[in-house]
Amino acid sequence: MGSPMKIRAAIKDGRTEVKVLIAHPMETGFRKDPEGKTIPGHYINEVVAKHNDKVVLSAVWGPAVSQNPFIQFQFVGGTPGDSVSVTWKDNQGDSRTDQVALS
Amino acid sequence: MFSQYREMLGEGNPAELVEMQGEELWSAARGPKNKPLSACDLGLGAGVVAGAYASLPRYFKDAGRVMDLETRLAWCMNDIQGLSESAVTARPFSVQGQTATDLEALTAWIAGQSRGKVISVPQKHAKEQAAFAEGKRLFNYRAGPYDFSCAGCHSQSSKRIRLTVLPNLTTQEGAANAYRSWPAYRVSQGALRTMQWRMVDCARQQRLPELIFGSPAAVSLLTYLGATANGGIMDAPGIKR
Amino acid sequence: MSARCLVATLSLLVLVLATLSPTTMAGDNESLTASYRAKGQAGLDRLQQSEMQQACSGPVGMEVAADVATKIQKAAMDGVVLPADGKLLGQWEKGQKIAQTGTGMQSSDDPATPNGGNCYACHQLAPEEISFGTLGPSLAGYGKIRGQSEAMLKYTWTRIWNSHAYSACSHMPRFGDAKILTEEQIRDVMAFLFDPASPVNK
Amino acid sequence: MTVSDMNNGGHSRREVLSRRQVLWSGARLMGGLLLLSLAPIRAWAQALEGMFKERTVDDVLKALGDKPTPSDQIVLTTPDIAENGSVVPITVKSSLPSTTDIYLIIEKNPNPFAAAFAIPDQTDAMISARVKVAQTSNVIAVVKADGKLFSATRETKVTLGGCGG
Repeated sequence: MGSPMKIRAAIKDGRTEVKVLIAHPMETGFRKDPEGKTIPGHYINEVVAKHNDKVVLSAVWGPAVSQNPFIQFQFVGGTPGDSVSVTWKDNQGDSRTDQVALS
Repeated sequence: MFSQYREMLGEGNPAELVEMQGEELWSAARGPKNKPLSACDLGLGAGVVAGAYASLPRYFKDAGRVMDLETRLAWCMNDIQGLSESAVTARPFSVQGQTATDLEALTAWIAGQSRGKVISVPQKHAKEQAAFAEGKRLFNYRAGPYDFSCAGCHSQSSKRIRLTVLPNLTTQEGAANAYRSWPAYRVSQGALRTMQWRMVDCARQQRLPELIFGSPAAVSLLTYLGATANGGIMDAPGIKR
Repeated sequence: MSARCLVATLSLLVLVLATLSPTTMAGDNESLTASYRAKGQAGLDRLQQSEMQQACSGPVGMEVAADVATKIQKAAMDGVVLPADGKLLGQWEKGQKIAQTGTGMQSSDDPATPNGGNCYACHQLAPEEISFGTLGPSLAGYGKIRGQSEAMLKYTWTRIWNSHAYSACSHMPRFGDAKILTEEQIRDVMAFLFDPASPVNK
Repeated sequence: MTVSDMNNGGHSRREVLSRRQVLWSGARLMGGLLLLSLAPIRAWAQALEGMFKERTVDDVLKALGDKPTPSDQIVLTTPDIAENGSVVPITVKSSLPSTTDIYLIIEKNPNPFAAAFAIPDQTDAMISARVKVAQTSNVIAVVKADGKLFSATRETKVTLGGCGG
């Protein structure tokens, strides 16, 4: 189920700038714990961002994306009250969606 | 040398995720007494969070000793919520890949509530002055098989360990630059690290035995550092290598 | 410990105690030991200061008295052990690895793993390595500049074994004296510094 | 999704639900629906799956199709030196018309292919992300524009900071 994301979305000159921080370990599957056992890979592999119902970014990731991922992008449009949502799914089947309203 | 790198990381500090957890925890009713921590006096009055971090460590009459934020939080969790202090401080720091501990989350959020505030660690009470003097002594105390002290690495300006610039903690400027940026998200560990962690990990690298969380030595060192930093502007949580 | 050595140590201790200002002696070391706990290979005994450590723990800028400094340097020099076979140079490739390795003797380190020298934390060595510290002087081109005379080899061995032989309150760890590096490891670090084929001299 | 599900984490912090967590749980309900909307990229994700297992840049590029043409219409920003390789910030901006995809490739990583982004019409062809770089390496941004592949390359040095212990 994961921890909440931090989504910032701001309207600027006819565009909406989106910054997303996701809490996730992004374990590579190569790291070992203090007892020397390999920590299984655990990473987000799919991300979709939407402006209201329209997809504005989709991404497919491997374990090389950093822990607690951050992404930034911008799309044309956006008016106060619109929603920006982000959904992720990881390789262990966990997923989460958070959204913010534009102001 | 890493200014460009750190600037690129400045936006989107994962510490913000930990701050969100901490804000939640501060007002959540918890523990055997099922009370929120928001009645805790961090030095500026019960429940006052804004600016509290910038004026810690300080002497607390109710506890009869000088406390930094983290030891104060553990004390409040015991006093207000009925949680055992030893249980709270048994594992104060998170392991890479795990979520932040309660103490880390609360510290991140409360430190964030001092952004832009002037560091003003009090030196009025005799015990605050004694903590400063003891902190200064320990700062210079050489021990262990490597003969290290804090001063060995942190008493000159513009020196580096590898490529990492070492703050000169004996000057106001150096101490302020260090104090204002902790707690901080450490990208090498993927975790938010606090000032208590910084003290504990410096002791480990000094080849000393384990510095105990919230111990008199840890709080004294932080009092020396904080009071030397007085006048600086808080900008935490920061982000570091 | 020989009687002569014991006398020397005791007289040094008395001298050190006599020259320390009251403020540096005011510390309450009971509160210090109460603030730490033994962990891994790091026991509470590590908090106890040697005479050198105590003499060199004054506030920043405070110099130790000249006679104290002389005593510390002499004791350090007397404790230096040169290899019995007279062989001071090993393999630079191994020395390079030791110079790059930062672990050793921490509470978190496995005592079975050989310690590193962590030379790069404080010194520039091979010019090709950009990640070096500046607390100590640059040692780039060390052997090329200084040559390999017996005096230079012995001086360098002594610096690594116990730097306090030349500088009473040196911040460099006593790699030989404190058994941080083995004799063989010091030979390898020496080769890293002196060997014409070593990247230090390129 | 019920309140008891929220507690399954077993962490003390989750013992008490605040108003905001209940709202989050609402967002999770909606998340179930939104997850359905991950469906359109599922096929794309599956198509890329093998790419993440390739061990060399050449194999990655082969799997992507044509060899990309270097283009000054792609601005790739990475730090010259990263103090730690576990977080290396990367920004890719493409001025090529009809940019639809941006791929991030780290030459010296054990698996060079790091991430893929699909850019719909409404979105500017610019993305910032952070990746792990195991050692000093070329970072390659590959852009698909109007069905063709273009690239930009930059070296980022990864060093050891701190006490190294």
